[in-house]
Amino acid sequence: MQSASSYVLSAVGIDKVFPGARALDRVDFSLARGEVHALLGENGAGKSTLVKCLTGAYRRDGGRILLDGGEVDPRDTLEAQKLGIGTVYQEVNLLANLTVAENLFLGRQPRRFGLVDAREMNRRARALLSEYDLDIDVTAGLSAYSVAVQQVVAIARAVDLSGKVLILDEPTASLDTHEVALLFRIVRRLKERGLGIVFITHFLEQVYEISDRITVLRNGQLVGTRETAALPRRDLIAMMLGRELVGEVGSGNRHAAPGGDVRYRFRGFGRKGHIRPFDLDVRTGEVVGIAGLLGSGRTETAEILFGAERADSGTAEADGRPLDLSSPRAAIREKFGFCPEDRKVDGIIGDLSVRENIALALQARRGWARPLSRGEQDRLADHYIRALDIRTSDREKPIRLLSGGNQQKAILARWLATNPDFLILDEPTRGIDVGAHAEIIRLIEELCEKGMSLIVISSELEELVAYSSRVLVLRDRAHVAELAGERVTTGAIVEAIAASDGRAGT
Amino acid sequence: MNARYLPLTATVAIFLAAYLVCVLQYPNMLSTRVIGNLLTDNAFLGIAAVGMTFVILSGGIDLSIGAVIAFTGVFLAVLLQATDIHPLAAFALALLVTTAFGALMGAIIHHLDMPPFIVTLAGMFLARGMAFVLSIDSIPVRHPFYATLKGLYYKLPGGGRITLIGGLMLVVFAAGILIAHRTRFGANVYALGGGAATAELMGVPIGRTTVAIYALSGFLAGLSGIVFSLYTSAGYSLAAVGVELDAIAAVVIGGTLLTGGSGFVAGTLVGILIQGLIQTYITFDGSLSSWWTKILIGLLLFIFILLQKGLIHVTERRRRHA
Amino acid sequence: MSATLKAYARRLFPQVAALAVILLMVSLAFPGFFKLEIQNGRLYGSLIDILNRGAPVALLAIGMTVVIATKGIDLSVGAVMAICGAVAAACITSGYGLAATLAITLGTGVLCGLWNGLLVAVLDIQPIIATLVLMVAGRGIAQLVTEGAILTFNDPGLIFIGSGSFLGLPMPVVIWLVFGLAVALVVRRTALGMLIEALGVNRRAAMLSGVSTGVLLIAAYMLSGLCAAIAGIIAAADIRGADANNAGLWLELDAILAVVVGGTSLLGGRFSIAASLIGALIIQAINTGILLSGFPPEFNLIIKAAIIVLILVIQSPRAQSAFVWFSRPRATAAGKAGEEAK
Amino acid sequence: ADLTVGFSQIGSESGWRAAETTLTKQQAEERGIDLKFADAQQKQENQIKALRSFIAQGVDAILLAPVVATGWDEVLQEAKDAEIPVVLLDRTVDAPDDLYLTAVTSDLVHEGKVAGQWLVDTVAGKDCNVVELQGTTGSSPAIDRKKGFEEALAGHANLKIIRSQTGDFTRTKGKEVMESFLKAEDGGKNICALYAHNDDMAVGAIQAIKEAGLKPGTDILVVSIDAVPDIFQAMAAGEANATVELTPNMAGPAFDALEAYRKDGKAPPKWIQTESKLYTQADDPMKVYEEKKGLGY
Ligand SMILES: Nc1ncnc2c1ncn2[C@@H]1O[C@H](COP(=O)(O)OP(=O)(O)OP(=O)(O)O)[C@@H](O)[C@H]1O
Ligand SMILES: Nc1ncnc2c1ncn2[C@@H]1O[C@H](COP(=O)(O)OP(=O)(O)OP(=O)(O)O)[C@@H](O)[C@H]1O
Ligand SMILES: [Mg+2]
Ligand SMILES: [Mg+2]
Repeated sequence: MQSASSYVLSAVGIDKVFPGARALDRVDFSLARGEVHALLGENGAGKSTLVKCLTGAYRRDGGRILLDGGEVDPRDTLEAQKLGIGTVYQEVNLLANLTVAENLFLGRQPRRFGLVDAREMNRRARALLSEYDLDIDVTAGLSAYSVAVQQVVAIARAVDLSGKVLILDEPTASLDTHEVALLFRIVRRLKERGLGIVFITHFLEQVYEISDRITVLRNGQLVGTRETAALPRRDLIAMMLGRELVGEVGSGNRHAAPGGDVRYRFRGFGRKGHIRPFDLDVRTGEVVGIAGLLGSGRTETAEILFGAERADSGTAEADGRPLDLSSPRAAIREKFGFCPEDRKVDGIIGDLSVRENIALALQARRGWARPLSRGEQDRLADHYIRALDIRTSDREKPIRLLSGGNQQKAILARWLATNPDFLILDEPTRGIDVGAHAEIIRLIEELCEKGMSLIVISSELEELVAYSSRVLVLRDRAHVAELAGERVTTGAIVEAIAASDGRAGT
Repeated sequence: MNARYLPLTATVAIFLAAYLVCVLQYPNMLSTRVIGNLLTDNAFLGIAAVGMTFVILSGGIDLSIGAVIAFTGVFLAVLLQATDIHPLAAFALALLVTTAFGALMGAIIHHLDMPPFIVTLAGMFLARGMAFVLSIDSIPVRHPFYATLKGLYYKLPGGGRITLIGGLMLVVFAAGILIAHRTRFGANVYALGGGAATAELMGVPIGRTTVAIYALSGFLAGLSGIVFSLYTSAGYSLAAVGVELDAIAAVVIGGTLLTGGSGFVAGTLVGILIQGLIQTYITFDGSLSSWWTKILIGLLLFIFILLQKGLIHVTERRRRHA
Repeated sequence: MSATLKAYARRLFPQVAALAVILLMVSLAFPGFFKLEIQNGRLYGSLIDILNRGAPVALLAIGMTVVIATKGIDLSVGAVMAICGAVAAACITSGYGLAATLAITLGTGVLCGLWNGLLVAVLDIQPIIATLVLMVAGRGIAQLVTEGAILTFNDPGLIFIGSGSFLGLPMPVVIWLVFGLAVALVVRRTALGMLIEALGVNRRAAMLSGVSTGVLLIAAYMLSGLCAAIAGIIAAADIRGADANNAGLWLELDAILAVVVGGTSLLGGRFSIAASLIGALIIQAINTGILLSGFPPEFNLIIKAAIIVLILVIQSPRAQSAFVWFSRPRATAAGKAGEEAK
Repeated sequence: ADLTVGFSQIGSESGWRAAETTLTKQQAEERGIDLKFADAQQKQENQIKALRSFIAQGVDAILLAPVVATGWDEVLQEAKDAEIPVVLLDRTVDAPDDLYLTAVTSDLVHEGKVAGQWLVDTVAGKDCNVVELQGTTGSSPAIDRKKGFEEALAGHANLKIIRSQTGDFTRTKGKEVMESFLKAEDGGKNICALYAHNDDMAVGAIQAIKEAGLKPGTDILVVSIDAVPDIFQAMAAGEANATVELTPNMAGPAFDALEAYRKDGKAPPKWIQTESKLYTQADDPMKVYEEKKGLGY
């Protein structure tokens, strides 16, 4: 293979110990110039921790880092940036209170006469983002944009910062196929320029599409590094999980609409400025998928169904009985559940333990005067930690210390614990590893069989197709198409979105 | 207009409306005298509030400024009384001390990872305690240079004056606006307020920035102390009690969020003027008892905040539906 | 069960240790410090003074802890103390019975809390500024009631609350102990504690999980108002008069300090009422220690500042982790990342 | 009203201050003066602002109860330039005396001296340990009343101030500090007399003495300053021994001087000193109490 000197970045024997958990155990990793190197592993395997050790966000407990053959020791991320390492950390790590342009150029703003030249900065920001087909107002606050846009901005910033190495920790988790394609185009271009690129993801198709080599971690240990071309998918999964995976996603197909009656009926449901009024019927035991481009109003549909935003028109009924969906609390009383898209802002209660995070919604529904006993909480937490395979050293660990995917599972557990009749999942499998992915989809199917109705929003069309009996397509904050039965295929969905796209373009 | 300027615009609009109401009731309030007084009388508060704005923008708080103002006053008075040092040298010395004091608090906040509220509360005790130790008496300053400085003013038609200290406040505000919006340090302050951990991941030197922010606040509190010393020609250890709360109120009325990361230095100026206006109005009225004065101040504060909220809410709604 | 007890002990250890150190320091400056004797059927001594004089701050700290846990702050408690003291004195002197007086006074405190709560929860005004309104206006309201004078009273029942004793302990001590225990129990034996913590850490996520954040917020401020009312009654009963001008002046800062010394973060979330109560005792121990030591009053503030800094340095996360061997190389940025989930 | 007078009051930090405000308003009303009242909430800067506002409004005269002695030159000069006479109430300022018309004040040092002299006379040569409750640290009454008292005690070796702490002029702090004095001085057996810089602290301290099982007024002599109504009740009960009056009616003489000045331009003396009258238990305290209690203390 390559000689040692051709490695732009190599790490030898990296150790990282957290109280109660050994996150990295003598991990070796090397990144060649001009290669895309996928870093894979289950949730909690230590991928993000390795990245943070390499970029100085964490102090490692042992091991050496070599950049261009010379030993480096970045003390903080600023130093890593100066060394030419650009990083997109997991979760969007940008500042919502700054403008898009300020986020892009923080710490390296163009200056004139010693003062920041805002006009020049905005100009450059627009130029930078145009490479990603993003034509947005860069002087607006970042918080005005969806997670996906923020993700693109984060990527643009990191790419612009990276002189030698670009590290992408789950950059595609909230991106659509279109954005992913754009990203890959840029990655390939950087690769040609001789950059080393580390790419972390749970989407195996993307791994095979873009990466040259693969390194797999499991439980903080290095399993091995392989050439992508020489590693079949089955073997890769076995490497990651340490076992064979039975029944990966994409097998089961529930296109046949379930025979149940329409249970939930929404008529003219909508809210000015958020989502155009729409009609929606959901049967018992049915999964309705929602597809659309970024910003098409999927999340807004979910929020309005759950009462997080109050609908200002239309009616909702269950079995002919009117529903009160004026607030999340009211919705929960109607046995609704909602697993939000942005887990950091809307989902986790960072300082509370995994146990409390799982018990929270159930407890809130019971009211403060009827506390779940500690025993019950423990049982609940243990059950879901096992059922969803949440990797945590113990259930009392503050949830913010869990890996991203495991946080996602804990939020899902929170809602499953309430045993809802109507569950809305906004990007439920984002950042979840293959093993758990299969697990969750199995769970969804099981829940449906038990009579729960589900709305699932996902950018992964294959996943949507796999378990939805109907798929709604959104565009410009309006429901524009509904595919049912045999028409629920990726092709048809893409077509429906594209058709609307075409219309929007004219 | 950009949505980010909404709170600022709302505040300015409310100030102008309130001023109009006052003038309709007391035409005298339009005199240049009142306007000049508004600047001169609030100069020390305004200067200190600029520092407070930076601190709050970064997500912190500085409770020590009132005590630092008092300390600076006593320090100058004692120094000028006991030695022959020129006031300008004394000013420089005082600024050095207060800046170092601020930097020390910043260093403690950052390196020991302690909440600013408590560190600066201890700083407040310490600064006032130091003032007491220097002297519990109020000490007049009789240096001729003070008289010279006070003689510098720009006379407005109608008897009003823009005094040196009033002008200085405007200069400090201008400088503050420049620093906040046109320097990398300013951007780092906003970044820190948006989230220290995220800012650190983005490569903001948070340690250096934190120390600099509190040093700046200390410097401006010291400058404010010098202004206060000029304003009263004296040093007094019980002076400027509770100024920090007035400053915080001005900053918040000016549209800055206490959670950090969002707001404007210019807004603080309007906040100061609004508070000054409330006070002037109450004095012009002159019929209120001590207790009704307090109640009215609270009430007017409440109304201003409410108006601001309402205005922002309505505009945002309209924007959304447009 | 013993595991929770152990966790509890670990949580309170720094506060208890700090208190012990301060008491020792005071006893060095003043040898008779630990002397306790029975006088007129009640315990008498400097230690009892600390418990007794600490009563207002301890009571305020109870409410303040809960408010701070919701990521709020209540600057108005001092003014509410003044209002409630004034109301109590006005009621009792105008012929209401003791029970009616107490009911009206406590009701007034709760009402003040309700006002703050509405401002914060419904109008969404930042807590510090929302409560600043009542902090400024409240003292005026109290003076309106007393017309600026000290409204004295002679009702033995009301006076008993300030200077009577029960089981050998001064009434104020009994009151804050019992009330603190009661609130701590209610909060921890029901789900309130957890819901409040969830609300404080991430209000939006808590709301989306079905927590009635608005009601909880308002309740927290109402509790704080109630605490201030009790503290106000005690302060008035103590001097047999309502001093609207000075009752509770700047006590809000002491209460906040007590909560922080007790280790509850001003960023909301995890809280411990017991730790705050110990924090209040620490502050009172400093105050009493200064008085006993005989230094001239000019030095009071410096001594206080020095001791507070010392305690906080010892309690600071950095210093603590320096004690713990395995966390020698520390996590930097990402370790704190969760702290600002907005 | 033909005369508009601005009155810048310090604040309302004590009963005495409230009484002064009440009496000033009463006096103004009786004389048909339009009084513009401004409460400064204990802040000098607010007083300066108020004075400037008065000048801007063009009042006919200004009453000023200055919170602190220094720092008035500039604003007084402005008033003078605007030909508005200023009368100082209750405390004087550290400024050239041509900047104000006159000052109606008591002599704070003298008050302390009267209290001290009473104590010297009462103990008559016996050894006596005195504890002192100071006013707010740094405030001029605290400084001057301490000074006057010490002057009176100078040369009397039998009288010794053994402890001195601030009680912030309040009852609560007076009580708390006295409690610690009692603990620190052998349960109070070591203390023969208490000197408090105002009556409120004395009232608080009296309660502390009683709760410690001692008799105030007998076991521990109590002397204080201000002569607010409540101290007369205590004196009637034999729990306090003496107080030095600081009259809250400063406005009466001030208005007299102003009116005379306006009528025939006759400048009054620069200092109109009010009486610092000593009251003891022998002065029929109940009667004085009845007289005083309606005055808004
Ligand atoms: N600050 C911390 N304190 C304690 N434990 C931590 C901390 N950060 C991470 N961990 C633990 O280290 C392990 C590795 O986490 P890491 O975030 O690296 O996983 P990951 O491979 O990135 O997973 P994912 O795919 O879910 O993002 C996890 O078990 C996590 O709980
Ligand atoms: N590509 C974009 N260009 C401009 N604005 C966008 C874009 N994407 C999203 N937004 C803005 O972000 C807001 C939030 O979008 P929202 O999250 O509701 O969309 P979504 O359909 O749920 O998309 P996703 O869940 O994939 O992020 C939208 O209202 C829109 O104004
Ligand atoms: Mg990760
Ligand atoms: Mg979405």
